[in-house]
Amino acid sequence: MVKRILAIVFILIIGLWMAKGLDQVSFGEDRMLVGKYYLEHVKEDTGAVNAVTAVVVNYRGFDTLGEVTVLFIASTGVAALLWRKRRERTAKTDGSVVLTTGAKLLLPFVMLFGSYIFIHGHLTPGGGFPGGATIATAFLFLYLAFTVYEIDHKLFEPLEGIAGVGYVTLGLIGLAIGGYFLFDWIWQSWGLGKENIGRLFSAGFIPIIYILIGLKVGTELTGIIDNMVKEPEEGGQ
Amino acid sequence: MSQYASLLIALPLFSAFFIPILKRVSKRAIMPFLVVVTLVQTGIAAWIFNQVYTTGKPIIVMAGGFKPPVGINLYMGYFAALFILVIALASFLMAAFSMRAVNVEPKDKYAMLFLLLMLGATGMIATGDIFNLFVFMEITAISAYALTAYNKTGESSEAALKYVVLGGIGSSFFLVGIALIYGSLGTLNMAHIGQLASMINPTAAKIGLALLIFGLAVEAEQFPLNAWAPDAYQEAPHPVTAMFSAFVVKASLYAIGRIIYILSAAEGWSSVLRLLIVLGTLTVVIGEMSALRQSNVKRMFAYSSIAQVGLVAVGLALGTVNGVSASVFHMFNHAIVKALMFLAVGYVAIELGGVEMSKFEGLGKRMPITAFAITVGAISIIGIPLFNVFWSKIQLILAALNAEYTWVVALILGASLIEATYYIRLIHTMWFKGEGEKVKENSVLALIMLLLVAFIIVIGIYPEPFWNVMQKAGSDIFDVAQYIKNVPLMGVSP
Amino acid sequence: MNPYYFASIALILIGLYAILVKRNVLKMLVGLSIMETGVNLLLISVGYVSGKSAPILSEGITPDKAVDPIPQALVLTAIVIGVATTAMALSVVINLYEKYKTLNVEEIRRLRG
Amino acid sequence: MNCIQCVEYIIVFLMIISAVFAVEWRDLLAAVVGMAAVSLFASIAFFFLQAPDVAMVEASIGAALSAAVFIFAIKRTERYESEEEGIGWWVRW
Repeated sequence: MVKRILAIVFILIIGLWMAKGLDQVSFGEDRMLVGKYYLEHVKEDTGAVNAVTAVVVNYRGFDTLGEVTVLFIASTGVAALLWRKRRERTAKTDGSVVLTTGAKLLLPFVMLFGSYIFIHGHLTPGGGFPGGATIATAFLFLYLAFTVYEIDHKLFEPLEGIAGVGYVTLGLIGLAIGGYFLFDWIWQSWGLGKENIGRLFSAGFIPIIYILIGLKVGTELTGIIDNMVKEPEEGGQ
Repeated sequence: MSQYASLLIALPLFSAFFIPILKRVSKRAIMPFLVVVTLVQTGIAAWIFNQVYTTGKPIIVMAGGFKPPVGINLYMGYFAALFILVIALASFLMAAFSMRAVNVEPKDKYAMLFLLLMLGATGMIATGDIFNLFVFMEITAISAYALTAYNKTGESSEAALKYVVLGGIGSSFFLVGIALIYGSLGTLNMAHIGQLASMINPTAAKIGLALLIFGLAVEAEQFPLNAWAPDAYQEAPHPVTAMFSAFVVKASLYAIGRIIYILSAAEGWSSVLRLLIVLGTLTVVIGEMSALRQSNVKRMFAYSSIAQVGLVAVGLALGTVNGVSASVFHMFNHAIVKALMFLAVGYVAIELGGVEMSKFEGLGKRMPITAFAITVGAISIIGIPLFNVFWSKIQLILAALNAEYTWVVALILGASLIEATYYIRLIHTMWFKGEGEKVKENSVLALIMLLLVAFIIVIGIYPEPFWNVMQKAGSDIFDVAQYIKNVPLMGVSP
Repeated sequence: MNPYYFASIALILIGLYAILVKRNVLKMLVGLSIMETGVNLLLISVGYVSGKSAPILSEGITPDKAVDPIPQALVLTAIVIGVATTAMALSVVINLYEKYKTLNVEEIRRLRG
Repeated sequence: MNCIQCVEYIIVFLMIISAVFAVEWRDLLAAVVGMAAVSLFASIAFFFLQAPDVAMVEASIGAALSAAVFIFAIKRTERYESEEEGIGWWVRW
């Protein structure tokens, strides 16, 4: 009990400290510096309407590359740690009728919705990450509904790799054409789609990258789910 | 042409993403592929090193073609060029060692995580943006969690769990620090922060800086957030332990130094230096004290490594250019020595099946080259003249005297004394106790060990050219005005 | 103090409390997750400008009417990193449970000294 | 005080309450649901703070998938937390 009180006191000190720092950063005040530049130049620089997307993919593209890598590490690491010689699904009964029919029926629509989200990332809120997560949700439903269901590993693992390789290759093409890594060559060198800002075919390589990210995030999250669901056979370590 | 330095980031990423495809073709090609990739990486790093040190100008890589602070830039100055080479070289040697040392499946995942650990440390050293630093720190940290638990024993999972929990706390603190600094300056680029540092609110700067240091202290193994380190060092696969000690820690230490000196124009900044010097001192004291009572040799080396890292932190916090240069020199020397020693210990563990003190009895007769390598490393780290660490300890002492921190001198000397106690005990056990059959030593590993030993002795005998390089690297961290001038900032100002 | 700042600091502290005091490993990870949510909320509220709308510049929203896009981009990254950490930690916990048959950290203490 | 502000206060209150419950409930499954509720309320808060992108990501990745992964982990370990409490071991050396 004494230890618990000590911990609470310690935590309160940290909280006070943070509050003291935050007191200097008043809420709701306009302190934009670099952010203002982004908002003013986003349309001519990248052709995207959604400034967050432009910042994520274009201006701070390195962060996103790193972010995709982090998720890749997580899926690789989970697969490495849960790797066993033989594993299988252990659930005994299928889901209820509602779940099984629902999962089957909804699968194409959820996939379609996920693709919609990541293809329209430069126009509406969303983008590759929620889109990929939506696709993974469709597979999560399948895992919940059927006891024997398993994804096709021969397809998913290389797909994950190909999406990642594609992303880096796009960046390297930018290096070759424009002289900078992750340079938006479709927009800035070729000027494709300059006339339809705000419509689907614009914003340079943002839609292409978001499609790759969506595929990658979807396959990675599905892989994590797959590894978590399958358990080692009894005695088959 | 200089933009091609971005291949340093692109190559490991590309290779790591390529491995799942390669696995479909041939599983046996993966480990050789790893060695080849790290070799190419070393080549690129050597080219950058040559470029930076002959022209004297840093290489600025601008991602996406946007000038900082709008885009993210990589800054490869004297320090980064040097340590990127160290990272690539250490990774290459450890990749060669991995072919022998790693027998647990799935090896393809191991290769991917290995490459991404290298990528994360490279990025941490090269980046010029604090949030990008966070992303690379997480890449390093998460691949380190996975590699720590890679052996899938109970102990390794336990070590990894400690690491994950502490790392999670650290990254949250780091993000709060970023929020404070961004909230009061409106920019994330390091050079831009340095330019605006005199205008920052002192309270926000102090608390934000302290939070950033606490966030990085997990990876940099500073007390009180380093409880994970000995466990993880003990239980990780042997090449990974060497990589942790050789460059993962160093990358975070560099990040601490860089962030601190970037904000040196802020008011009330020196109190943060005092915080770091206290943390470093406690790290040294506790690390050495714990090392003294270890019977597991790998764990003993881990504690010794923590103590050395504490010395580096103390040097960084002295607040003078000589202190920083001496710290950089110590980092460099320590990277070489600890890479050698963990390599040797790992090799002993593979051949003799354990790293308890009793396994080292008679090692001088059983595995003479390995025992020789450990001996040279131990003598060097104690700080005997004619070995490399001697010079960096001397420089640290001189810098402390100049900065009028007399007790730091006592700290360094006392630490050396304790190190001498436990390392001489180990050397005694290896050469003068026990007997055993001779084991045939792997020629590639023996070659690597002898190479590193030669390096230690060369630096020990001719420290001057190396010290010149280190002084340049140290002033690269310390001289913020020059750093700001080197980065081509575009005119975004309030 | 603003409710959002208050909420984010409260979430960080509640998460930290769970990590420090609870002995169940999964409970600690729940705490870590809550802490990350708090940090994300803090970053977003730092970027908020009162009276302005989301940074999607369509249909009559000019640049001077939008909030700061940078913290939002940062939080997108931070959320994904948080989930990656959580997944990694949970697979470590699963391995741990297979070996030790317990989730109580007091009983998982083979490494010491 | 206008109505939007009322809603903001209610959301903040609910978020903190569900965080406390998530930490205190002994049933881990319930705790995970509490954690997902925190994420869900946070995503509504993000919406009020004019960050729809973040709200979407938080709702889909932060709330749904992370809770799903937690639940799978609980299924493979155990569901109830034992009674005792104290300072954990990683604070000590």
